[in-house]
Amino acid sequence: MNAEVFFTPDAAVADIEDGSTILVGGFVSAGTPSNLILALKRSGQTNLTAVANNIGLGDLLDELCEDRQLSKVIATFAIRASGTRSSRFEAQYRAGEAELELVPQGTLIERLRAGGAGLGGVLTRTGLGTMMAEGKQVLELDGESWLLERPLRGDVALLKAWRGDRQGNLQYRQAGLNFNPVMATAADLVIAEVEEIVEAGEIPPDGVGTPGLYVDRLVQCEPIPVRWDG
Amino acid sequence: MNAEVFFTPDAAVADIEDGSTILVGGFVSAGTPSNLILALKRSGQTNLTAVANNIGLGDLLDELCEDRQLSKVIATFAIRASGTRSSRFEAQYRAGEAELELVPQGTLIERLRAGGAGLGGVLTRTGLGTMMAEGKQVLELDGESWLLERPLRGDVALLKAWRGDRQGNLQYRQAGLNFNPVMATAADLVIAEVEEIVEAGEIPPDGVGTPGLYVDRLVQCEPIPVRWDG
Amino acid sequence: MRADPGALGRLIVASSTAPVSLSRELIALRAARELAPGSVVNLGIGLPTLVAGFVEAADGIRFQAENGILGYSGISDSDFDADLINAGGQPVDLLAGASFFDTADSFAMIRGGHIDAAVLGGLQVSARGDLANWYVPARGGGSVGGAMDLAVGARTLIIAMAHVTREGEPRIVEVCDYPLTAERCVDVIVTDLAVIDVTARGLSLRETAPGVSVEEVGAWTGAALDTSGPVREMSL
Amino acid sequence: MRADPGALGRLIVASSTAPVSLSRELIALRAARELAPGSVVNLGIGLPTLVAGFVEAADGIRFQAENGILGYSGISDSDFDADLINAGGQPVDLLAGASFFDTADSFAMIRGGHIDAAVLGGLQVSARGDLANWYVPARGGGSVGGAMDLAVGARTLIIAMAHVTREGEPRIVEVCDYPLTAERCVDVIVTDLAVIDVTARGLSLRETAPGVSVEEVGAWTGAALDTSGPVREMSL
Repeated sequence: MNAEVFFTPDAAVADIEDGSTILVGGFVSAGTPSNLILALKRSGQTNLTAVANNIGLGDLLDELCEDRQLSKVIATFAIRASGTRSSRFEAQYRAGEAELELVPQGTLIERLRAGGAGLGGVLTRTGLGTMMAEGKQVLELDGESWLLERPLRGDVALLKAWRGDRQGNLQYRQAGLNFNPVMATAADLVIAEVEEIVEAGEIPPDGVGTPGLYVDRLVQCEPIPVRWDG
Repeated sequence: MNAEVFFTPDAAVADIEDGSTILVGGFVSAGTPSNLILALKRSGQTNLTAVANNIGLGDLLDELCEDRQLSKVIATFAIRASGTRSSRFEAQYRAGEAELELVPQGTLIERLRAGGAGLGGVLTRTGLGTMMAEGKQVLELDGESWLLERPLRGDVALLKAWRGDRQGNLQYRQAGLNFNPVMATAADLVIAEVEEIVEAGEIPPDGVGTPGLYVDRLVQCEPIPVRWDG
Repeated sequence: MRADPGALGRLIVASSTAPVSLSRELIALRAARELAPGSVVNLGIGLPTLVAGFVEAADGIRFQAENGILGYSGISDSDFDADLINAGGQPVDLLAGASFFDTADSFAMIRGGHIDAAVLGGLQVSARGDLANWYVPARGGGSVGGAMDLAVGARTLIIAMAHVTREGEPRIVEVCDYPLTAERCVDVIVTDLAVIDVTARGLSLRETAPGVSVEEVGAWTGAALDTSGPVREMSL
Repeated sequence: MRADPGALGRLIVASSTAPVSLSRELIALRAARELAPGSVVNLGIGLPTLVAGFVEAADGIRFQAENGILGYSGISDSDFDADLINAGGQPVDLLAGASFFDTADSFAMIRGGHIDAAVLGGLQVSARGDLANWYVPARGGGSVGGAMDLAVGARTLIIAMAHVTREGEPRIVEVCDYPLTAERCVDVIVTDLAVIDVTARGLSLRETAPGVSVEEVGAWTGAALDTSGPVREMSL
């Protein structure tokens, strides 16, 4: 069950297929797999669906729009309420060239968790009485209304962690956790970029944020700094 | 938001009311709040419902049956399939004096998690086509059947951690995590016994297993060793 | 990052179409005063972020960020660390006793009712406390982030916003015509003109901004407003 | 804790009502041979626990315990640590690269299909692979632990059990009359008499225990058994 170590992010993503659904970890600048995203850009795969917290907030996910690689984005933050700068994705969305499914953050993470944990869905109040409830089943239970949210999975997950060991165990830094540990459970192929690859045992058992069995591929990369300035 | 520090487990549980539902952390010997359980025994409160992974596996929860304090147990492991020794709970259950709700482990933890996370329930395959599905709603979604499991909460949670700080942050040792972190989220009053109370900041931010906002009361106790020998 | 309340008088601003009003900083200052000592608070992106600059360290208020932090004190002045940001992407400073967790645990905390208060921005609030703050129909698409979960889960929801739009249209209305974030979720509205409580019987005026009359607040409010209670002037 | 396969011959046992059969240790040894190198395996309480003693370190098999451990190698001979146990309460030794997590994450792993194989005990297995292993009607109450989640979630489910009850009644039956753990979940049955695959067309005999004939296995089996495939003798 060792993870396969790749020497370049390009090699690690080379066999992702056109039309794949890609889970992309990270939250703005924290825990964001920028090296893998840029490798995916260079790979040229198209018709991709990206599932991510955000696109166009200083992240490099928006780079995939330069060559129109994204046909759909499932995210919590994609179109700015104000501001002069517009992301490439926003322009393509407005032109009807790319699809957007906006999901509340707490619902997005629960849908991914359900996808990874073998659950058929969860009931939440979030979104009740809003546009988010359109077309979804509402259950009345003991006098309360609940919105049924269904699982979400990816063909591939692209993650960023601080360190990874050869068994695939991942250790995160600070708020670099965010969507990464859950996305690790919810894709058929899990690829992680890490700042350092270490031997098994160097990450203490209580410091493992993602157990190794979830991780298929590791690549050591110098992190690419990104920042959102609003 | 500091946790209140008590000097004895007896003082920490003194105001638990008759008829309360008590979540009890731990898994056989690991992370089991034996000091708090024995304090609850000495307190004499009755008509309690205990929610725990196990009763009668070397744990001290069974001690609460000596004075018939438990009217109901919700657990995954309560009646042994074989073996000569019988727990007090088992005897009371067989005599019709105490009620048992048996729940699969993965369903018990998800019901507790839903109770703590503001979810109205989860859909699982676990228990479909078995006695566990009796009286429960089955949803057919996209040609698959799912069992609807509803949230579970307690009035009180009794937890065991390794260290706690004055803000209520808890750090667990090894497999001492088990049910404790989720139970911390799912009760109105959360009481934790710890081996050591430390100052805020001594538990590193990435070593916190239960964030302090969940914990109301802390008591430092020498752990009571328990063991199941089958 | 701590503002000087003594210098805030000059921050009262005027525009041609809207009333003379408090600045964004003063709205944030007044919203900060709503927070109970020792409470756990989540701050939305934009104006609410400024609230962190107006809480006293002695009050022991701890901020929670959706991305997985409990216990940051405010926006950091030190070097940017990409992995140590709040949900708005801003660098933050940690208090002793802070903790990190993943997004699933973060929203269990939010949705599960464990956050004492959230301060969010608003586009519209209705007479019964419905909130609209994520979708501008003219722009489309929207960005919801954690707003819907916070609106449903925070024990107290404080909306900090301008009382009217730039065009002078009331944001406090009988019924929202912007798409909702959540129904019946708002507890308190803090604006540049007033502090208004949302009660079971509707909107109740609690405070007016310095130099703003009860009548003026009423005129700029698009919903029935109970002004019969004791109405004080905001102390800033 | 590693048994010596060379000394296992004496472990073949006999009883008055049941056939001459392999011991529990030999069933565990044979079940261990079903595990692929490098796989992640969960072992049920009782007989399956013995499987840990029969895997080779070189195979890199890692055991997962429901209570929140990935990467224990087997039962520990060292001092008892109350916080370092498997789901059966037994002390365990950790491999390099082990990890701890809470019960929610543990069952996300189990239910989500991330465990390569589980070895569980059985009371009955039906012709279509239904499993009954948690409730003895005569005793009542039951103890389910993680069995239902493992039966649903493990990619491969191996049942290790005695072929017949102490009274000589078949445990492999057309339809279970004990309450089910899960429907259509069993892939392989390893008993003291045979190795049987559960296929889409029913039960298929793969191996017989040393000295046990195909006919004897059929006689002690309470369901239709396809014996037409290549049937070998177990190598132990």
